[in-house]
Amino acid sequence: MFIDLLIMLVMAYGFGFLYYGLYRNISARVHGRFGPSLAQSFYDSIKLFTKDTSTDFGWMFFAGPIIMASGAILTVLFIPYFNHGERLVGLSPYGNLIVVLYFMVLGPLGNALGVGSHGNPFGAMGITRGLTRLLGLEMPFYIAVVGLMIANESADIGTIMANQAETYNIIAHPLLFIAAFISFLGFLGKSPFDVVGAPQEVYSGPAVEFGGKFLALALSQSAIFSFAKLLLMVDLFLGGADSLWDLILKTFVLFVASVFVGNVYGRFTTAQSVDFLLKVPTVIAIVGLLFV
Amino acid sequence: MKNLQKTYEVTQKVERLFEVTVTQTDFWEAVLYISTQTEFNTLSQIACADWIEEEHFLLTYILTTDARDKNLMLKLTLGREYESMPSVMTLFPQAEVMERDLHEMYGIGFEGNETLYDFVLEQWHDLPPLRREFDTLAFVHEHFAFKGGREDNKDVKVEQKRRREEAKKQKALEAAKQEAKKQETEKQETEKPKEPNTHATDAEETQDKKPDTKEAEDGQ
Amino acid sequence: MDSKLIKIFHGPQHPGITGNMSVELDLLGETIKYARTHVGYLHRGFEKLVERRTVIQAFTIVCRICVPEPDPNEENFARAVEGLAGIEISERAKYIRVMVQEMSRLAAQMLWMGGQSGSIGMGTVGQWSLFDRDLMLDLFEELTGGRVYHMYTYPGGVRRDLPEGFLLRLSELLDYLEKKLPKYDSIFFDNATFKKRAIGTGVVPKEEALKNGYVGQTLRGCGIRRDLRKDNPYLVYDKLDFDIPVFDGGDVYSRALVRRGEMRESIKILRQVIAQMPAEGAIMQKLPKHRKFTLPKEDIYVATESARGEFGYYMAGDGTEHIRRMQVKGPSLIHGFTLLEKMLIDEELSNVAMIMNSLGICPPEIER
Amino acid sequence: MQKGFVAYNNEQKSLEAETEGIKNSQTLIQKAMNWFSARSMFVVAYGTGCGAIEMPPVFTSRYDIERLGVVGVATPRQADIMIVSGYCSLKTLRRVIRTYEQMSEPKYVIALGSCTINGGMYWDSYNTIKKLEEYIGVDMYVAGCMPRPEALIEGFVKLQESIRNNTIQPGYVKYREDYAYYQANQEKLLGKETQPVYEEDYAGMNLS
Repeated sequence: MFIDLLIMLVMAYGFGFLYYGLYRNISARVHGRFGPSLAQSFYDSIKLFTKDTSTDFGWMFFAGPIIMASGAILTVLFIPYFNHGERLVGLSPYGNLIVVLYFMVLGPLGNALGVGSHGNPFGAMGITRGLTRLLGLEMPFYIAVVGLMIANESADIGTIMANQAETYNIIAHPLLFIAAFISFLGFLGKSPFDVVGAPQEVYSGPAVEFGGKFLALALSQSAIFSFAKLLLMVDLFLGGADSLWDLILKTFVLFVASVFVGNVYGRFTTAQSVDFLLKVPTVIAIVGLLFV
Repeated sequence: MKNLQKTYEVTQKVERLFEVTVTQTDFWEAVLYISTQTEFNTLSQIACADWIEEEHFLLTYILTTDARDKNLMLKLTLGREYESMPSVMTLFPQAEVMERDLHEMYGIGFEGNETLYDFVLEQWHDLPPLRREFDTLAFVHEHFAFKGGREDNKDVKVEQKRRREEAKKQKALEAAKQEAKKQETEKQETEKPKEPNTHATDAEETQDKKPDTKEAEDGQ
Repeated sequence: MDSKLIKIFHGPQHPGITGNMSVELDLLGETIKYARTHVGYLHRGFEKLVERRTVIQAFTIVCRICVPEPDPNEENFARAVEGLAGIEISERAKYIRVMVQEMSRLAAQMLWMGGQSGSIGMGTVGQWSLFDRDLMLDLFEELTGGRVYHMYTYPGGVRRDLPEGFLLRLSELLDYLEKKLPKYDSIFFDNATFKKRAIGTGVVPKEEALKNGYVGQTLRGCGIRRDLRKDNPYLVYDKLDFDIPVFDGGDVYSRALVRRGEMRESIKILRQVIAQMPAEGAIMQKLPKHRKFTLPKEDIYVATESARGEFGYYMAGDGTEHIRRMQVKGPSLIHGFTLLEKMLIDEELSNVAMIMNSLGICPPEIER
Repeated sequence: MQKGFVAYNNEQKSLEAETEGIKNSQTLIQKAMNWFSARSMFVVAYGTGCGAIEMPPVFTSRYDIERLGVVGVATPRQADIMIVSGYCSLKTLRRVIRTYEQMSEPKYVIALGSCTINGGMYWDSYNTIKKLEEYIGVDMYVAGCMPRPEALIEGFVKLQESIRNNTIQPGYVKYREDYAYYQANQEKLLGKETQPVYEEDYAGMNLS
């Protein structure tokens, strides 16, 4: 059991950073350049762990990244990796989709606590933007998830996965998938919803005072968290994975789709993105809900 | 244009560039008249030149038309002793920043402009830097250190003069030396045959001199 | 003063600012209630340095006044000195100068496109356009020896003749750019997110535009057809056939469309220059030796249409080999203060970078 | 031989002698740390001068410095390297010092352009500093006006090599150990307030 959890975490960490490296490489090719090596993100995170920290804003500031990281870790532990498998199911038998959704919000809240204590206006602004955006993201995503719960008459991720043995939910409930995918883009923090850390506007937002080890922790948690979100999407809409290769393939396809969208579109303002999220995907999700 | 020629004496400088000169007391009247009654109704620059020999600033208001096809230079002279002008902000809002610039660079006051605080300089306690009496080279040598290898960092003209004089002196000295040597060798020749050592020292001396003259050329 | 306001300094070390300057903002939430521009981070005292140097020595430093497009500065300087010293330049030199101006305009617009798209988080456009700008810089390097600073437009003509086959390579690059520009349209100018953000943002009121002395795209973006190349033609612009693109929205999007049109017009002008340029002729007039190159005690004002608007030089000689006074007025001087401080009020913080980019504010020419 | 060049050569020799001693005294962990900090560099590109115009080409598709693990970040807190791109005016120097002190160690400085070395073209200007290493620790100079993008990349490669092999005494160590010297220089030029004062209130408004 414990070893299982450890493997899950290490896999999430590794795949998260690998995908981040891939993201940088694919964008580089879109830009017409060579791009960094695949392992560059690992180097970055290891280097950041060896750096000194020059800031001291009280213990609350230190607690922020830790709460963030624990939110991400708990999320990933409650999502099963494989379809009806014995191994790598983590804590998912003890929890369900609702618990996962709860833990997904924990990260940003922890971030808010930490960032609030350093008093940099850009950080506060970034957090405000993040929470505002979360409002827009959650609505369509929750409606889509509730739709799935109603369709499967269960809130257990394992059951939802098992029920997709014949047709994937992406085919059975395409509208729900579209709504969930749009808000998934936002959850990943890609364009056009990357308002939180926009360097041209709020100076990298919540991370403005994070340097060295805190930034490393923040990067690691974001890598783990991104992989957790990918997993959740795969579990809910693509029928989960039968084998490791299946897992890699499905998460990769989903990931590449999000990368291309992010590379082509610019950034909305906060108001525009919330407006968009509350209008387009929410309406799609509600229409999808009617078909369930 | 006709309106302008009726009231003021207009000279054409080059194609599409005209000039009107007024006195300091007439300035406000003139600028008011020109901006409202003639086609030159927009300000595009306030230029200022420091004529320290004649003890005045030459202020030039460059006005342009709506069609942007002609320019008018409205000139006036102003004393150098921190005098002030009426601000033209009420006529042209863009004058605010130009006047702020001139105030900082020359110390000219503009009555009616309330934004005459620091513009590009921060905590500046010296003379306004664009006045002719402000010596930037002296300021630089007082405040900054140069990296090694730039000891030749001096005013080019003074340095050239100094080097020329030095070279002249050197030449005279050498000529005197050679004269003395000649006399000596002449004396010695009468006694002994020539020594090779004297040639070697001569060659060294000329080599030593070379970089100096070359550097003076570089300094230009 | 309302104590709910947050004061932030947008810049000078900030990725969303066009160069080394800062805007002091008072925010209510993310809405700007008060804005003030601070400059001076780039002040080198050019006008003082010019006074200490001879005319020809000063020629090498004027191009440093505006980094993204140095050529309008050189052109202005050369034309002012020619005007004061009474030098007429040859037809061929005029054509070469027009060519340099338009090449520099194209390169500057490419750089602008990178900045504008970067300000709303579209990295891809910037990567492409900076690559294309670099191709132009390669041609500049071949022509003048310098990538960024050219020191080419010399009083009395131009410094060197064209290298062999240069016009051919230029027209090949123009072919390439003509093929590339529609791609920029589809990824940038017609992009849904850019339209959504840019339309209706940063509006310049048409009635105050002329009176307040705004220039360049700011004027043309609110429907006023003003361009020094047509209104007060210099060099051989009156012999060339080109249009001035005008859009009347007055917002960021209109200004972007104006620039988009100008890129095509620049290509058109360059094609005409290649076709019409006289093959023979002196590129340089005979000048007095540079220690004896004196200017009379006169003054003059010249102006050039740069990629962002009118660039004006006031120059006064004093009968010696030194220039008594050279005063520079770039387009950013008015745009960065009078216009920006007024325009940012009640805008969102997210739009600051976009508005500054669309006005083309370039701090080094404000403070010289 | 001229006086200045002799002094300069001596300075160079003393620098080289100093670094040879450090070279062999690093443990395996230090070696690994050095390797990683050479392989991954976060840059805060403070466009202090003209050099800022050659940074976009370096970071974009023509020269693509991301190949070497060099990435731009927005805030100095996250950065390892500061590029001082060109001359610093006095007003900028205050901000540069503040930015430099906000970075967490190990941190390095690349000074771009001749004007950071000895004033370059602006050697007689009253408002630009002539020698950056008097005020902050500098690790690598890239000469030229403007330096080509290739020169900047070469500077990065050289800096990475020297970090990996530990052949230089980093500027931040000098800055920490000789802080009194640097501070005296800063105060001589800038007065007591060597960092920007933001309480100054122009339009009569309070920050609170």
